[in-house]
Amino acid sequence: MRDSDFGLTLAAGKTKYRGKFHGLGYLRYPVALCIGSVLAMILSRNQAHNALFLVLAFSCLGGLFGLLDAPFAAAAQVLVYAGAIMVLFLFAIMMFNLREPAPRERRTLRTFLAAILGLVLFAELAIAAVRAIAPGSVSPGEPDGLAGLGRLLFTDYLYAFEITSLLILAALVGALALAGKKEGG
Amino acid sequence: MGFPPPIPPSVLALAPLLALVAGALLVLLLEAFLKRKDGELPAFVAVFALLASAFFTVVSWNVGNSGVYLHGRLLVDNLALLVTGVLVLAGIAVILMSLKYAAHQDMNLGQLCGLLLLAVAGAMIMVSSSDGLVVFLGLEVLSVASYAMSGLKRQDRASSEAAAKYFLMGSFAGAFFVFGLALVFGTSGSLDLTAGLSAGASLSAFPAAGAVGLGLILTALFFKIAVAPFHMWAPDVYEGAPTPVTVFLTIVPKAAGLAVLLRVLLPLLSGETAAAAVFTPALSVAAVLTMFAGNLAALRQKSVKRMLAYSSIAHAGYLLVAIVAGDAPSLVFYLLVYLFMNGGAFAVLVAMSGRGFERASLGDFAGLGRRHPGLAASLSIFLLSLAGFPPTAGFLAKFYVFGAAVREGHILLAVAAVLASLIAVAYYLKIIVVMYMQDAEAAAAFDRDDPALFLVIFLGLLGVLQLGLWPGNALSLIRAAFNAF
Amino acid sequence: MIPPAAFLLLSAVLFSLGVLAFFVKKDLLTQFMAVEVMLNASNLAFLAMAKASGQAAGQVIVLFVITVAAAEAVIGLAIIVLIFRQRRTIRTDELKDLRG
Amino acid sequence: MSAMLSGLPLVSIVTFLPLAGAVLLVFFRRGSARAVRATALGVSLLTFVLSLLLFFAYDGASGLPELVERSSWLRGGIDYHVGVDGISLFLVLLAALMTPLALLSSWRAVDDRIKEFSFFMLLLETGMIGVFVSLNLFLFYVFWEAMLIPMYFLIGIWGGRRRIYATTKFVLFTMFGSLLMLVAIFVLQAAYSRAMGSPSLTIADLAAVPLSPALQSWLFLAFGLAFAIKIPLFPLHTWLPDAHVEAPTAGSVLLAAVLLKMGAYGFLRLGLPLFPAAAASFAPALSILAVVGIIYGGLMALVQKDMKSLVAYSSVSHMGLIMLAVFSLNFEATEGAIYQMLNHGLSTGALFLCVGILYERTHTRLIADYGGAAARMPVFAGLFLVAMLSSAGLPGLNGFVGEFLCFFGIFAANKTLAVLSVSTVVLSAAYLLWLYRRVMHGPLKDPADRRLRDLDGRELACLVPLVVLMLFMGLFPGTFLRKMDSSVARYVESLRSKAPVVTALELPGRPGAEATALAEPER
Amino acid sequence: MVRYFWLIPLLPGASALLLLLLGPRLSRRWISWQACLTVFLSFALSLAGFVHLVRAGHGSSGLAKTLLPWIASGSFSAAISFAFDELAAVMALVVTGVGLLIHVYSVGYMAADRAYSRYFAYLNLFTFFMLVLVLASDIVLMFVGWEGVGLCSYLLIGFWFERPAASKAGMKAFIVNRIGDAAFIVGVLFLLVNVGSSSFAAINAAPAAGVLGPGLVTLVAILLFVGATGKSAQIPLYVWLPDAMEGPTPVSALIHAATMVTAGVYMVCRLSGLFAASQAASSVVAWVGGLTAVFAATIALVQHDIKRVLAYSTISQIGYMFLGCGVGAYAAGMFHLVTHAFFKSLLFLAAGSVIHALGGEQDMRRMGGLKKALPTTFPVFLVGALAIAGVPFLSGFFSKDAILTSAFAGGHYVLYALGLSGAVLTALYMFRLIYMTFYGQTRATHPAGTAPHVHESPPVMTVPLVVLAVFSALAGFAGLPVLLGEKANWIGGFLEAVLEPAAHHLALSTEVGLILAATAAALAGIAMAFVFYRKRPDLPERTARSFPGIYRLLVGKYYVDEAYDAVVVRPLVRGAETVYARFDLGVIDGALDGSAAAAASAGKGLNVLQSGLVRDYALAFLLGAILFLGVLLL
Repeated sequence: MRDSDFGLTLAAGKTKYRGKFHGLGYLRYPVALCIGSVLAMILSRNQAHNALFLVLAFSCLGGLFGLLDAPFAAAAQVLVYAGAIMVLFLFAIMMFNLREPAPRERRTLRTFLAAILGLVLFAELAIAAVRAIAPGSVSPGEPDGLAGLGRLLFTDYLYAFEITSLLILAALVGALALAGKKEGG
Repeated sequence: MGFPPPIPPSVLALAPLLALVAGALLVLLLEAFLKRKDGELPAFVAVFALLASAFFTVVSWNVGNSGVYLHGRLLVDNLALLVTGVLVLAGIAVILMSLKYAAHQDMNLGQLCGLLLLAVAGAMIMVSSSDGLVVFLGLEVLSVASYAMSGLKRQDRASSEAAAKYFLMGSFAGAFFVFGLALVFGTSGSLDLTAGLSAGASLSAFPAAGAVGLGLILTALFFKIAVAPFHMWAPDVYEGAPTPVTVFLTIVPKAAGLAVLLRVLLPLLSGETAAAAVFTPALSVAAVLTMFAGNLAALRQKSVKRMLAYSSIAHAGYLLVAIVAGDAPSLVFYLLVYLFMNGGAFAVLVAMSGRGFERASLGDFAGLGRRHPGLAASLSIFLLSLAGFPPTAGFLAKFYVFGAAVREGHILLAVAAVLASLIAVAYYLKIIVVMYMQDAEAAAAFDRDDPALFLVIFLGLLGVLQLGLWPGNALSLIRAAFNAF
Repeated sequence: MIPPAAFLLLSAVLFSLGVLAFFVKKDLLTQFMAVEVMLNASNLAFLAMAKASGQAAGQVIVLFVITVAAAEAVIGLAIIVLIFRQRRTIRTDELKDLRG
Repeated sequence: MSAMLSGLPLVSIVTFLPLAGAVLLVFFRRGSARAVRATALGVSLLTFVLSLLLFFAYDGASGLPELVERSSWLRGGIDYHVGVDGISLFLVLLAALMTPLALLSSWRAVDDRIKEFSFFMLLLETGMIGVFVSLNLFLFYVFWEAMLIPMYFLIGIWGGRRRIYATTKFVLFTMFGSLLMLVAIFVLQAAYSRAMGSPSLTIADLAAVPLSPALQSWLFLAFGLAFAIKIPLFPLHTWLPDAHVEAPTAGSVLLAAVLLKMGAYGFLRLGLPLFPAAAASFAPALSILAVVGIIYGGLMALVQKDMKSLVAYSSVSHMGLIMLAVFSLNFEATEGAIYQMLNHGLSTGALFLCVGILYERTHTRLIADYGGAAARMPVFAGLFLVAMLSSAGLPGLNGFVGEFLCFFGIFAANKTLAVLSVSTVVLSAAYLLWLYRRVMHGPLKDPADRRLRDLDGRELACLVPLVVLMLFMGLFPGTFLRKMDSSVARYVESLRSKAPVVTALELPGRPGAEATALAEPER
Repeated sequence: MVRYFWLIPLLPGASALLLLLLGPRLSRRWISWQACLTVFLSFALSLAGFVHLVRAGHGSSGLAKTLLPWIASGSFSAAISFAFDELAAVMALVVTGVGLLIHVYSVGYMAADRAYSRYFAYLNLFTFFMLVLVLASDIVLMFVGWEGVGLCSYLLIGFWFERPAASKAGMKAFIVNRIGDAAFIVGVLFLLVNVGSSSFAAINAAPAAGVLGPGLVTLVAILLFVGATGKSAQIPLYVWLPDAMEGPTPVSALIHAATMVTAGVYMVCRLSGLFAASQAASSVVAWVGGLTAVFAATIALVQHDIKRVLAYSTISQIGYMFLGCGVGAYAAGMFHLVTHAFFKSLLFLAAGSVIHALGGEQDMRRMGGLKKALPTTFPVFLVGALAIAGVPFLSGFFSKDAILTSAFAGGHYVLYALGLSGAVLTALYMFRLIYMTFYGQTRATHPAGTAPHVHESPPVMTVPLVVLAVFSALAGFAGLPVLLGEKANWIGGFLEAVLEPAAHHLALSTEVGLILAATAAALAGIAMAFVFYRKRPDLPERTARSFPGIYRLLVGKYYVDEAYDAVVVRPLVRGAETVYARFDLGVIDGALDGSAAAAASAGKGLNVLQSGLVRDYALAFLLGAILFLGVLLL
């Protein structure tokens, strides 16, 4: 199957090219799950459920990362994202005690517009995505492995790595400044 | 350059940043361990760090230190150094403005200084790299620190609302950047924002994915610079943030964003490339939209602070004109001038505030010309400069930017720009009208014992007049940096 | 062999869904979660690209992005806490003191 | 004389002395009103005396700018480049003369924030003189725009009831034009450096840039709009009555006497020399507007209820004539236009002073509130009358010389327009005399009104110099015209050489016209 | 002494300046002496110059002096230069001579006025400008005098400016004159541009030299003549003169009778070379003059104000002068100008004496029976009346006859008839005036009900009257009819050096016939007046009742003022008011304020969009991003 057809296939929906979707093979389950849980998150009005759906989605993504020969990223994804960040969120939700679901959404003009614009954005991104990798340019390189990754991180990306420390420092100081206990009252 | 540099170039290249980071850490430590929380020591340390950073920047400049370090992640060139200079100056101004303000508004000066240093460091990282990832990280450092700074008036609903809005919109925009970066990475196989794409741009057809990727990145930068229609967060945030932080927000992220924009777009826009044919009209429209959105919305504002917020949006539009014209010297000069006039104007606003209150509505300025002639005259000069009246620096800055646009053939853009600045004149003058031509209902006394703030105002005046009348040194410095004209 | 373009397309879908979620959701926290979806979509794109071009760098970038997301989450939650303390709500639409 | 002065940067001194004075004023204490007034007046008088030196030092044989000072300022062709020639010399003198008079006139009228007032007046003077002496386009524009600021404050702070509306309108309207001019300056600058390889904004250089006809037209329109608003040309004139009515006397005086001249000066210095072909092709249209302005302004003046707006509309009418003369593109009309600019400066300045003097006494400017003032103020009545007659162009006074030269030149260029423009002779007499009759004549409105005392020494010192000058300029125009001749000749010559469209004034050959006219006996 | 002829205008000018500057501080005595003496010196100089010219005889080149190279710009130049030739000499003598007498008279007449110095300053100033006009050797300088006398006329008519009528009349005079002057300026421009010189010599020579085409000559001449109709109060611009009687009576005598109003005639004579070159223009001049002569005379018939009668009479008489010029008899026109100056100023001054005697009363219906009370005034008034009526051997007889004869000789029979009927009317209204004023019972009333104390004027007033009476009687002998010999018309011969000569000659018998006809006309007029106003005082009223329409028309002065007001003034002012409100304030300012409001409402719209909701901001962001990406993808 030519890559360019793929976009069309997906865009046109399953009705006509139902068979081709099966071309994804075993991949269709995590993909469907991922998309599905994001959709569920969009539709659900309970914050806690939202967070849990996202955990699911991110976990699926972790799986996909693994399929893309990025095991370390996959691990980080599951550990940091699904594990840490989302838990933090859940914790926050608990803390705010936001148990009652958000009031039912009225279908406003804004939501409608957002949906339309989102669709257009998707179209644009899809076009870009489809054209991003010219057919035949796929040249699977040798996966570097974890060691290679580490080397890369501390040579080539050392500067960026150090900057992340700044970033985290900023985030911590910021969080402390904003939400920390106030001295003297 | 007669002496061999005592520091290796790569260290020197990092030195301005390191100075800031060291300063930030020191400030934070002091803040954490010092008993007296209302002391001004952190501020002095921060200023010192900024001065050190400036010193290293100057040294870097003097030794002609330019090049690529750290595996191409750190790029030191004249643009980086010049903009770094602007950033550092802005940082110093903000700190000096905050000394009394922080105490009056119940803000933690130490945290502010620490965050400010980190933010400046982030901006510095942004401007001294052409690597997409580093730029993104710098942007995030800047952003995260900025979010926090916006909310530093913790008791103030407006301040935290500003922080929340800024954060939400900022992270939204940040995601665009990352996705764009992914596309660029995919198309060019490199994270470098300039090299890969300019190679692609030289092809007859501009690669669509690369274009979209770049477009997404630019979108995020536009957001940071507050280009219409990505600007809508800006008035609210500028208004809600503590005034010195507003000064910071109107100058530093803009300067950093524009520098990156310039770095990315300059290779694309020069010449008759396909990219130029796409980007030039798009950017022109964005510039026009920004100028008019900012200026028109400012017309009806009742709060001077918000008016100046809109004005800073409009100025982003003028700055974008310099980008469209592809004229780096005029952009940098404008940034420098903008630092002085905008900083000065907000500094006067800071001077109007007192313990636990701020006076920012137009009515508060009534009769200021009589009560505080010096303050009113200073604000007038800043406003006239913002409006672009000669012989202030604001005029010269516009002169160079619009002139560059015309030189590059964007006459209609220049016409739109001058018409927009005509609208701007209307509201700048409105403030002057209130100060000089209306009488005050109630003359409220306020604290005039803030030497640091008045130093800032004085330096602002000096800059606005000096750069308006004898900008020779600054201009030739900038021009030499870009080998233009 | 699944073509990387497919993953890329998926990332586009996820990104768009994230955008949509950002609009549909009404509170600061969930809206920020939507942003996380968008960031994750980007990560997927990075990896797909890396796979396509055979560069390991993609993975490294993903790590950075995750870090950024974490940092943002920290500051974001701090802000949300601040807002919640002041207003006892984190509904985004309540944030309209500043307008006009 | 000029030998004695050589080496002194006289032009710069004249230009910036008021600025120095203004800066000096900043250091005065708040309460020291007398000292502030005296200093400001002293500085402006000194400026005037020095500007007289300019007059004597200017030789005028070559027609080129003299007393030129030039030093590089910024790159990109921006020099500090000043000097005077026959076209600008007298406008500098006019500005230098009117400022002390305006200051003197507000001695009592302005008693609030005197320091600021004097400061802005002196600032304005520097701006005005600067516009006239600039030989670099950038410098010209800087002064052109900078001058708006003091005027803005003068009207806005010390003006009348609707001062804020008026001053905002004034600034925005004038800026609208000048900002477009700014864009045109950019285009010109770019065109020059493209054509010549190196940038220059020297006005004389820019005239040499080859421009396509279309571009030239656009640029001319952009420059022309700025100047036309300033003049103001019909239908761009409505800011003027508002500004005049609301401005304090001193502001009105300078606005009318000097600021309006800048528009016409702009055409002479920039609009026409830089874009001769475009100017020639737009001349008919602009001439028609000018004629409409002459008649329209006159008719509007006829029906004004406020003295100041009456004089303002009279300015519209008079400046229309000047514009028409400028666009007649010949020597006599040009010289007449310049002379008429000076005349208008004196006469309208004097008229505003007169209105100010009345206003100071009664605090009303409505014509209907007056009547019979001449009985109580005979000296004032006389001086007012002379000013009025000068404005109406009575022979023997300055107005006639300029007006007649204008008519002559216009007539040579276009008879129809000349005939229409002559209507100003009737209209100006009508509105001015009617004004005079309603204000000065008739029975005293309120016989018990003791406020109408006659002029005191200070007011005499304001008006008498102007009246004396009106007589002098009416009788000895040669003193002035001689110094203009070569510059105007050079100007007209350059226009003709570049734009063949310009119709030359063909007269039956009378070589050495002056000589024969003088020698010719009656029979 | 004649070398200093250029002092003729300057002396009164200097005096005027002095009086204007120092006037209030000088004593009345000093003022009187200074004012009169300077005019006297001018008169003496004029006389000397005149004698010089007479002695030099034909072919003398006159006197010329350039004082200043006045305006010189490119091809335009005008100098302040004076010339003293025959024409100027005659006019200067009239101006200074009559002027001197009126100055002297004024000393008495204005003795009680508060603004004594101002009066004499203006009077001197007038003399100065009039002499500049007369002596100017180029047309631009003449225009200086031309406008200058207009100014003085304005100042003097409005001398008593507290009186609204006076002030209004002064303004009207100036503005109406300016209308004429506008045409005059255009004419001058044509001359300057086409002839290339402003000197009279060049202009007069231009038609013959072919510099001016025939069409242009006519156009220019008519334009200049329009100027003259303003200054000299001819149809259609005469309307200011009757109102000008609001000024002091000596002013009316000097300016609005003897000198200024005749400037138009002088100008036409000055440019006789130009006017003579155009038959059409000359016809216009003649017809306007002829029609004005009759037209004004008919109005004079029914006026009650003594000065107004004289004013309309002046208009009428100047009409005669133009009639003369128009038919080519420039010398006759000038001659009539001179004689008219004498008798009309005499009449005015005498009328002034009457008014003075009656304490300011001007209405003839409240006069009567003053013959006895004013023993000096009455006879001189009678002399003046007889002279203007054209009773033989008085000055008016000869000068009017010269004009009528020329008209007849030129074949302008209709014009001649007009002139003759005008003569009848002249005699009629003059003697109506005489009878109403001096004969019959006194109708004077006094506020207190008693008869006012009527007294003769002091000698300082009566002496000038007598002098003028003598001249009015005898001046005619300067220009006797040609039938008495070639040299009889001395003034004609004298002026021939400057003016275009009258072309036609008549047979002796015809000329005698014309003289008889003129005499008959004068006598007929007097007789009619006698019948109507002396014999049958009820007759005028009955006549008026039988022709009510015509009477109303005459009393209403043909409603010309009203027509001008309705057709020109009112629409202009109303229109301007409307345009000001609708266009200036409405359209232009409306557009400006409208664009400001548009900007403001755009701002308001943007402020509405700035809703404060993050969702909206993100929406805008998204929209922007989509558009931007879309552009990049296209």
